[in-house]
Amino acid sequence: MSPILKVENLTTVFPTRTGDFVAVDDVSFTLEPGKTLCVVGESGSGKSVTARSILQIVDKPGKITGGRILLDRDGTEVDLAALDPRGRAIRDVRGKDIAMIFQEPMSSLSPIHTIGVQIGEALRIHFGMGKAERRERVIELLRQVEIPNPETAIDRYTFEYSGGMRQRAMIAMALACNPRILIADEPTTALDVTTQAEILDLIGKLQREHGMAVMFITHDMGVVAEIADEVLVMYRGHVKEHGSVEDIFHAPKDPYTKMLIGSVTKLEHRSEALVRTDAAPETVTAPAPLLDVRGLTKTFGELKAVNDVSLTLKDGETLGVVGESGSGKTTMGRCLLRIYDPDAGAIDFRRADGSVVDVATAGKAELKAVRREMRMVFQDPVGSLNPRKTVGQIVAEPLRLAGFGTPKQIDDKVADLMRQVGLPPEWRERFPHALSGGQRQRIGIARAVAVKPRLIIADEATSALDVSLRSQMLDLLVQLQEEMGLSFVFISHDMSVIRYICDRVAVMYRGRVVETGETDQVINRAEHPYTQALLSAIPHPDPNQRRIHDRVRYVPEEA
Amino acid sequence: MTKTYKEPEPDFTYDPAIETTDPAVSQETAGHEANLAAAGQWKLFWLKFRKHKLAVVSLAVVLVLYLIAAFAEFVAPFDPNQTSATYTYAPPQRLQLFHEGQFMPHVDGMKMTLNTDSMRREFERDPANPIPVGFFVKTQPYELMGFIPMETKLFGPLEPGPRSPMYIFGADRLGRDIFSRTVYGARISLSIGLVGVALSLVLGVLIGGISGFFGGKVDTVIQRVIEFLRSIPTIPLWMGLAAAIPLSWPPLRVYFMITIIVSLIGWTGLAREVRGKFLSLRNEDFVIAARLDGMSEMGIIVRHLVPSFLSHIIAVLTLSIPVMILSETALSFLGIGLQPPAISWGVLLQEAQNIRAVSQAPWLLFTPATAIVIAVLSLNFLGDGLRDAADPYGKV
Amino acid sequence: MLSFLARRLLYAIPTLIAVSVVAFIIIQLPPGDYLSTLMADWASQGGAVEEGTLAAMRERYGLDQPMYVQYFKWVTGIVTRGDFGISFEFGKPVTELIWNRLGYSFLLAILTLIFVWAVAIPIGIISAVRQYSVTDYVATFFAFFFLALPNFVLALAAMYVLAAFFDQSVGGLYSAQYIDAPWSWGKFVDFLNHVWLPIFVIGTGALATMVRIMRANLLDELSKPYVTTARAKGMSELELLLRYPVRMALNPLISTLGWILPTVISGEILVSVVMSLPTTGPLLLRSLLSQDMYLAGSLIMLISVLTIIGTILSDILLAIADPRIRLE
Amino acid sequence: QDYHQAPMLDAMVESGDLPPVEERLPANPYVEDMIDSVGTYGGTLRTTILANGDHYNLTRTTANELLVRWDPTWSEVVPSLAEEFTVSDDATTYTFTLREGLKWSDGAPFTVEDIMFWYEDVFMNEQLNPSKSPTFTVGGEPVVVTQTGERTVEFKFASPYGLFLQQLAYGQGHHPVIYPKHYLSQFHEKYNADGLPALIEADATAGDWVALFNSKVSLSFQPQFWQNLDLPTMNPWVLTVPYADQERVVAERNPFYWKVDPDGNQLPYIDGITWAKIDDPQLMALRMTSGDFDFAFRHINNSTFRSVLYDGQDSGNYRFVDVMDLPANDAVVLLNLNVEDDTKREIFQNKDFRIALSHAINRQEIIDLIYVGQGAPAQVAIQPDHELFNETLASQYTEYDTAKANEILDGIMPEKNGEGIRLMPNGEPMVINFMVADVFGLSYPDVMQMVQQYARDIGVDIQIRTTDRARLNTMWYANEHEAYMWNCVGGLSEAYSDVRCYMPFLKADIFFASKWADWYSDRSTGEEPPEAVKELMAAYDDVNAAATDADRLAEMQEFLSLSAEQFLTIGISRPMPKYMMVSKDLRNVVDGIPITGNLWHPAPTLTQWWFDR
Ligand SMILES: Nc1ncnc2c1ncn2[C@@H]1O[C@H](COP(=O)(O)OP(=O)(O)OP(=O)(O)O)[C@@H](O)[C@H]1O
Ligand SMILES: Nc1ncnc2c1ncn2[C@@H]1O[C@H](COP(=O)(O)OP(=O)(O)OP(=O)(O)O)[C@@H](O)[C@H]1O
Ligand SMILES: [Mg+2]
Ligand SMILES: [Mg+2]
Repeated sequence: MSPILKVENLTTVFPTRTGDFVAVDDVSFTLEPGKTLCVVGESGSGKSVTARSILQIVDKPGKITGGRILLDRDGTEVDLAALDPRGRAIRDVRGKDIAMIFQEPMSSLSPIHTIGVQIGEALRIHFGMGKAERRERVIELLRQVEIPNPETAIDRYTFEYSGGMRQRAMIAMALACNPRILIADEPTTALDVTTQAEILDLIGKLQREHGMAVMFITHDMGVVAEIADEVLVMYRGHVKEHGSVEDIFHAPKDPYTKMLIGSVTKLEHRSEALVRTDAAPETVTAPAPLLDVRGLTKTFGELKAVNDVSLTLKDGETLGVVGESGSGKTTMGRCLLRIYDPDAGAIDFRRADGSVVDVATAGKAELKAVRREMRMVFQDPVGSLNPRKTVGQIVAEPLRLAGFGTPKQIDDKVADLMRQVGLPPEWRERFPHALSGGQRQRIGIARAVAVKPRLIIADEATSALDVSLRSQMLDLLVQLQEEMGLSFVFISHDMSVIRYICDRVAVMYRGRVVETGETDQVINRAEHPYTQALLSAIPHPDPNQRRIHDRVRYVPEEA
Repeated sequence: MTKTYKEPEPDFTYDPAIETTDPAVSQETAGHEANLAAAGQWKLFWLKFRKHKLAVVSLAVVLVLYLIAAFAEFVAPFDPNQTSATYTYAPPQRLQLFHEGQFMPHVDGMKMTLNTDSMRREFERDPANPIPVGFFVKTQPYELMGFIPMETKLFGPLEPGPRSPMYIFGADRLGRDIFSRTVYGARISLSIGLVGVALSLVLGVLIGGISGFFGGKVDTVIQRVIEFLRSIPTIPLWMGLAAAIPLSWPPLRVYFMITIIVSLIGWTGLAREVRGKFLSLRNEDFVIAARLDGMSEMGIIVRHLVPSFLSHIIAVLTLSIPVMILSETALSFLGIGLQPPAISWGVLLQEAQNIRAVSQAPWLLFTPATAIVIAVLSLNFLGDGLRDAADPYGKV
Repeated sequence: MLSFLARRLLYAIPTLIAVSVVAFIIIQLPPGDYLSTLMADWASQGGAVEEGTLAAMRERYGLDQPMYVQYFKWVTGIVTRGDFGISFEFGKPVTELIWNRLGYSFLLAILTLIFVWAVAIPIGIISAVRQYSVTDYVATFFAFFFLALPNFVLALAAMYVLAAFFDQSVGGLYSAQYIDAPWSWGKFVDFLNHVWLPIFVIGTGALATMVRIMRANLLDELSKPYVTTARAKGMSELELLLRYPVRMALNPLISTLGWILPTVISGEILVSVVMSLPTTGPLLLRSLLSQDMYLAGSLIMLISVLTIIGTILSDILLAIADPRIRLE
Repeated sequence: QDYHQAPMLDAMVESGDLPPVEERLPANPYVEDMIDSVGTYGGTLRTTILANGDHYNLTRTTANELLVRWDPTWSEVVPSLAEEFTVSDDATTYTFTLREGLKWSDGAPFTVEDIMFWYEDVFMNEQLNPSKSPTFTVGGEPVVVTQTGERTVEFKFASPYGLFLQQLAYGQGHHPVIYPKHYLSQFHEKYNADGLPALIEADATAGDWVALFNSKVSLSFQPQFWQNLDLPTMNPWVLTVPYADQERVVAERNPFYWKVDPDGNQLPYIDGITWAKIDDPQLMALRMTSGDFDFAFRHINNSTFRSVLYDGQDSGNYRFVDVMDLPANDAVVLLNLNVEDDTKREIFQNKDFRIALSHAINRQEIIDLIYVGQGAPAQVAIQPDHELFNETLASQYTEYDTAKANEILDGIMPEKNGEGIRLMPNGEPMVINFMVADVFGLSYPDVMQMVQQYARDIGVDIQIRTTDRARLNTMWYANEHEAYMWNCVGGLSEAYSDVRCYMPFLKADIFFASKWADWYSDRSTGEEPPEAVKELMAAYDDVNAAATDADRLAEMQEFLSLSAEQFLTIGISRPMPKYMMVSKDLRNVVDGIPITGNLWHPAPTLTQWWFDR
C-alpha cells in the first residue's frame, strides 16, 4: 500500500537567546492507511513538536527549518511544510485530511463553548454544514465515542465532563470530518486502564472502518504493544530506532530502546529490594497499627466520593490503592491529611511518641504536629510546586516552618535532600519549569521527606513519567523506605507499579473499598469482579500477547 | 546570525545505580541554558529585565525624575513662587548654545509692552540682546532639601535679576517660572500620590485576598462592602469628607488625608480582582502543600498567592498612578485640593484649566501634561519590564 | 440561574439601605444647611433676611428636626410614594428635576461605554497580537497620554480648538435653535454633532484603562492550548482570534461593566460642568454646594442604585457569557 | 397721540386676541429718553447666565420696574410706575400716584389694590412674613401703608426715613409692585380658604398654603419667581421658558408694557431674550468669542477674561462698553472681629494689628501683577470723584512699609518661634486661616497668595483655604471663619443706603463682625460692640434720619470719618473700571452706565436697545 503521508528529514527549531534550539532533528517516517505508527520516547524528546509540525501549528517562535511533509491528496502530493501556515491551503488540510487529538484534554478545549459547538465547528468550516444537520452529525459522533446520552451531552460544557469524557470528546472532534490521518498525542495518559482500553478499542474500530492512518504518541509501552504496527523511538529530537513493533520489543538495536524495553520488563516484577525484605522474617510485631481508618466518608454534594472506607497500615508497610478514575482515591488520601474534612469516620494515627490522634477531629495544633509526621506527594507535580519559587525555596519551606535551624543549616539540609533524591544540589536555584516531569516529581518527594515523616501518602507519584523514569523513581522510594523506616499509602491506577512496590492493596470502586489483601493475592486471585475487570484491562507490553480486547467488563448491578 | 547547536549524543550504557546525569533533563536546560536556569533568582530577574530595552530606559527616566524631585532646589533655577509683574504670561524662551557663531549658551532677550486695551503684556523676541546662561551658577543662598546650605544652581542666567529673564518653559499668570514650578511639582506628585497608590494596593490585596482565600461568609460580607463603596459617586464623597476636615490643618496634611481617603475607596477594584484570582488559586495544590508544611494562612497569602499574580498587580499599579496624580487635579478643580504655596503637577494642570491659558499660553498646559505623560509612561514601561522579568515562564 | 438572581437581588437590599444612609450623611457632613446658603445668597444681592423668616422656613423645611427623623421622612417618602422630597433651591419636587438629567447621564454613559468598547477592544487586540510592535507602542503612548490629561482640562482645550479653528458650536448637547424644539431629524443630527465631543472626552480615560486591560487579558489567553486546538480544525486566524481568545478576554471586562457606570458618571460631573451638559453632574455639584439636601441625596442615591443595578446586570451578563460561573 | 406696536403683535391684534395698543398702554405712558435715537423693532437678544444660582441675572436684565427709579446718570430718583410722588418735610410720609391704566402682563389692571394686597396680606401677614424687611422698617417699626385715593397710596413711617426713596429705587424696592392680587389671592388663606386644600393637595411641594403661596411668587426674586409662567408682572418681557431645568430661559415681549419711546412706539424694541444656561464661565467667554451672544456681562467682565475677549471681538462681533461698576474696593482683607477663638479675637480687634497688616501689603505690586496695573492702592473708600470722598479713609496706612509693620507688631507680639512666626499671647504661633473663593474674576486666590508672602515678612502665618462661594457663604453665616477676602460695595451713592463695609451692618455678605451686626439690627441678639463702634452705628442712624439732601451729606461725611478712625477692614485696590460686551449691531447702549450690587442693570435701559442690522 502506498503511504498517505511521508515525512522527510523534518527539522523544527525554537530560536532562543543563546541560539536555535533544535526540537525535532532530521526526522523521517511514513504513515500508511489503516496502519498505526506509535511514537515513543522520553519526555521532551520532540514527539509533540513533530506531530504539531505536520499541521504547522508549532507554538511561536518555533518554525520548520528543513525537510518535507508530503501529503497524498488523490494522487497529487502536497508539501505541507512549504505552505503558508496562515493560508487557505493548509487550513483545508487541518481537521479535514489530518486531525489531531491533543495531549491535555482539559486545557485543549475551550471552557466557554459547549462541546457540541466545538465539535461541530470543523464541519462548518470544511463542509459549510447547516445547523440542524451539524447537530445530528455531532450527536452521531458522540454516540460513536460512547458518550452516554449524546442528545443532552452535546449541550454541556467542558468542565461538566469527566477526564475520560473529555478525552473522548476530543476524539470525536478529530474524527468529525472523517480524516484520513489521525494524530493522537498521548490521549490516554491521565486515564485509568479500563477507560484507556475503551478508547483504544474505539480508535481501532474507526481505523478498521475508515482505513485511517494513525500516529499515536505515548510513553506507555503496554499500549504500544497492544496497538502498534510500527514504532518510532525518539530521543532528544531525533529518531533512535524505527521498526515493526515485534522488532522493537523483541530485537531492539539501539541502547536507548533497549533500556526502555528493559524498564518495562522490570516493572513486570516485584522490586528486587523488596523481594529481599519480604523474604526476611518479621522481627518486631508492632503493638498497634500506624494508621487505623474506620468508616471514612466524604461527600461532595450528592456524590459520596469516599464511602465508609476502613483501612489499616502497619509501620514500614506500603499499602497500594487502586481503582478507576474518579473512584475516590485522591479524595480518600486527602481526607487522611484533613485537606478535606471527612463527613464521618475516624482516622487514628499513632504518633512517634506512641500517642494516638484522631486526625478527623484533631485540633489545629495537633493537626500541625501530625502533618509533620504524615506527608503527601501530590498527584500533579506541576501544580504542587509554586512556579515562582526556586526548587531550593520549595524544599526548604517545610524545614523553615518546622524551625529546623539557621538558614545555613537549612541550606545544607536541602542540598542533602537533593542528593538523596538524585538531583544535583546546584539545581536549588532553578525554577520548577526548568525541570523535567520526573525531576519535579522528585522535588515533591524531597519536600515530603524533608522533615523526617513516618508516613507518606503518595498520590500517583509516577503517573507522569515514562517507563524508564518510573522504575527509577520507584526504586528511589523503596530505598528511602529502607533508610528511614517509612510507611506508604501508594495511590495509583497502574497495576504494574502496585505490584512493584506494594505489600498490600486496597481496590476502590465508586468510593468504596471493594477488596483488600496481600498484593500477590489480589493480583493473582482477585475476588471482586471489578478487580478482575481492572486487571484484565492492563495492556501487556508484548505485541505477541495482545489481550485488552479480551478483557472482562464489570457491569455493576445498580447500573 | 543565530548559531545552531546540538547536544553531543551520550552513549547509552544504562546503569540505574549511577544517577549523575539524568536523561530527563530537557535540552532546554542543557548547555548555555543550563547556566541561565541555574542562575540565582535575582540574577535571572535582572538578566531578563535587561533584555527589555524600553524598561531599562524607563528605569533611568524614573530615577532621573526622582533625582529631580529630590534636588528640586538645585535643578530649578528660580523659586517656584517668585512672582514677576513684568513677565506675566511670558512665552518660553529657547535655550540656545551659539550666539552669532560663538559658543555662548543663552536665551534671547524679550521686549515687553503693556497693552492696556487687551489688558495684557505682549512679548517680542529680542535676539540682539541675548541673556547668557551658565551651568552651576552662583545664586542666593538656599537650603537643599531643607537643610544643606547651597549657593549653586544647576543652571540659570549668569546675571540673575529682573533685567535678564529666563523662562525656558514660559511663565504663568503671576510671572512665575513654569520650569521651576514643574520641577518642584514633581515632589508631591511623585511621592504622596504614590503613597495613596501603595495604600490602596495593600488594602486591595489584603482585603481581596482574605475575601477570596477564606470565601464563605467573610467573602459575602466583604463583597457587599465593596459593592457599597463602589456605588457611592466619588465626588460627593470627597466634597463631604473634605468639608469635614478641620480648617486649621496645614494644606499638605489635608491633601495627605484626602489621598488616604481616596485610596481607602480606591482599593475596591483591585480587591475584587484579587479575590477572583484567589478563589481560583486557593485550592491549587501548591497552596495546599504549603498548608501541609504548616504555613499560616496569612503566610500563604503573602508568600505564595500574591507573587502568583504579580503581573496583574503591576498592571493595576501602573494604571492607578496617573489616576492618583489626576484625582488631585479634580480635587483642585473642586477647591479642595492642594492649597498654595504647595505645588504639584495636578495644581499646575488645574491652573491651566482656563480659556486664557488654553488659547494664549498653551505652555501652561503642555509643560505639566508632558511631565505627567513622561512619568506615567516610564513607570508603565518599567512595570512591563518588571512583570516580564518576574514571569518564570517568560522567554529569556 | 433563577436562585442566583434571587440571591443577588436579596443581597442588594442591605447595600441599598447602607447607600441611602451614607448618601444622607455625606450631604450633612459640611457645616450649615440650605438656609445658610440661601441667607448668604440673599445677602450678597443686597437683601437681608431676618431670623424670624429664617426660623419659619427652617420649620417648614423640617430642617429643625433631628437628622434621623429627616432621614426616615425622606426614605419613607421614597419607598411609599416614590417621592424624593423637594429641591429647596428650585422649589420643585426632586423627581421633576432629575429624570431628564438622569436620562441624559445614562444615555451619555451608555454611549461612552459603547465608544470605549468599540475603540478599546480593537486597539487592545492589535496591541496584544502585535505585542512590542510599533503599533503596540503607539497605542500604549496614546492610552497613557489621554490617561495623563484630566478630562475636564481636555474638554476645555478641545472646545477651544473646535470653536476657534473649526467654527463648531460648542457646549451643551444642541445648538441654540434646537434646544426647545421637538425631536426632528435635524435635531438628531445636531445632537450627534455635539455629543461626540463629550463622549470622546469622558471616554478617553476609561479608554486607556480598557486598552491596557484588554491587552493584558488577551496576552494571557493567546497562548492557551485551546487556541491551537481550534487552529488545528482549520479555522482562519481572524475567526479564531475572535471566537476564542477574545471571547475569553472579554469576560473580566464584562464583570466590570456595571462599575464603569459610576466611573463615567463621576468623571462626567466635572466635564459636564465645563461643557455645560444637561446631565446630573452640574446639578449634583450645585446641589452639594448649596446643600440642597434632598436633591443631592436623591442624586447620589440614584447614581448608587444605578451602579448596583449595573453590577447585578454585569454579574448576569458574565453568567451568560461564562458558563463556568453560571453552572457553578 | 399715536402709538405704535411691534409687528409681531399685529396679527394678534387683528384676530382680536389682543386689544389695540392704545388700550394696552396707560393713559400717560412712561416716555423713555433715548440714548442715541429712536429704534426699530425686532430681534432676539441672546445672552447667558450661569446654569445654577444665577437667577439674579434675570432680575438684572428684565426686572426693575419699580414705583420710582434712578435716572440713568444715578443722580436723582424719578417717578416710574408712580406718575408722581411727594415727601413730607420730616421724611416720614411718602405719597405715590400711580399712572392711570397700567396693566399686568396678562392685561389685568395694576392698581393701588395690588399694593394694598402686598401690604395687608403679604407684608403684614405674620405667616408669610414673620419679620419685616428693613427697607420698610425704621427703628423696628414697620411702615404703615394706606390707600388715599383711587390711584394714590401713602407710606408712613414712625420716625424720619430720609433714605426711603433711594431704597425704593434700588433692587429691593420691588416688594410693593410684584404681587398681582387678582392672580395671587387664590393662593391666599384670606381669600380662598375653601379652595386651598385642593390646591395644596395638587402641589407636591407645598405642605401648607404659605408654602403654596411662596411657590407662586417669591419675595426676593428667588427661583420660584422665575419658574411661574402664570405670574403676571410689569416687566418688559415675560418668560415663555422658565428658569427651571431647561437648558435656557426664554422671554418674550410683554404686550401690555407701559413705556413708549418719544415717537410713541411701545417698548421694548427687542422681541425676546434668550439666556443660555452655562455651568462654567470659561465656556461663556469661549462662546462669546464665537459670536453666540449679543450681550454678556456678569462672570466674564474682568481682567482674567479681558485678553481673550479682546482678541475675540471680530469673530464674536461685539464691542466693549464701559461700566461704572465702582465699589468701595476690589479686594478687601476682612478679619473676623467676632472670631470664636478668644486670643485671635483680641488680636483682630486690636486696631494696631490691622494697621500693621495693612502696611505689610505691597499693594502696587499686587495691582501690577494681578490687575495688570488697573487700579490704585487704596483702603475701602468712596470714589475720589464723589461728593462723599474722604482722603483719610481712602489712603490711610496704604504705604508699603514692612519695617513699620514689624515695629508695630513687636509691640503686640514680640515673641517669635523658630520659623520666624510671631507667637500670640497664649504661646501659639500667629496663624490666620484665610478663606478665599475665586469669585467675580478678581483672582482672590492669587491676591491672597501675595498677601500670604507679605504677611510672612512680618511673622504672620497666613494659611489659604480656597473654597467655593457657597461653602464660604455657609461658613461666614455660621461665624466659622477667621478671615476672608471679598470686595466691598459703597464706592458711590449707594454708600448712603448700604454701609456694610463701613460698619457692622445688616446680615449682608460682608461679615467682619456679624455678632455686632446682629446686635445692630436687634439689640436682643448678637454681641454688644465696644463703645466706639456703637458711636459709629449711632452716626449712621443719623444719616438714615436726615430729611434733606444737605443734612444727609453732612451726616454721612461725619459717619465716614468715624469709620476711618475705626479702620475695621483692610482694602487693597481701588476698583478698576469694568466692561461689558454688546453686539456691534446694538444701539442705545449706555456707555459708562453706573451700576452696583443694588442698582440693577441693564434692566432700566434695556427696553430701548435695538438691533441695527
Ligand atoms: N514553545 C516552545 N518554546 C521552546 N521550546 C519548546 C516549545 N515547545 C516545546 N519545546 C521544547 O521542544 C522539546 C520537545 O517538546 P515536545 O513537546 O515535543 O516533547 P514530547 O516528546 O511531546 O514530551 P512529552 O512526553 O512530555 O509530551 C522539549 O525539549 C521542549 O522543551
Ligand atoms: N472538590 C471536589 N468537588 C466536587 N467533587 C469532587 C471534588 N474532588 C473530587 N470530586 C469528585 O469525587 C470523585 C472522586 O474524585 P478523586 O479525585 O478522589 O478520584 P481519583 O480516584 O483520585 O481519580 P483519578 O484516578 O482520576 O485521580 C470524582 O467523581 C470527582 O469528580
Ligand atoms: Mg508531548
Ligand atoms: Mg486522583
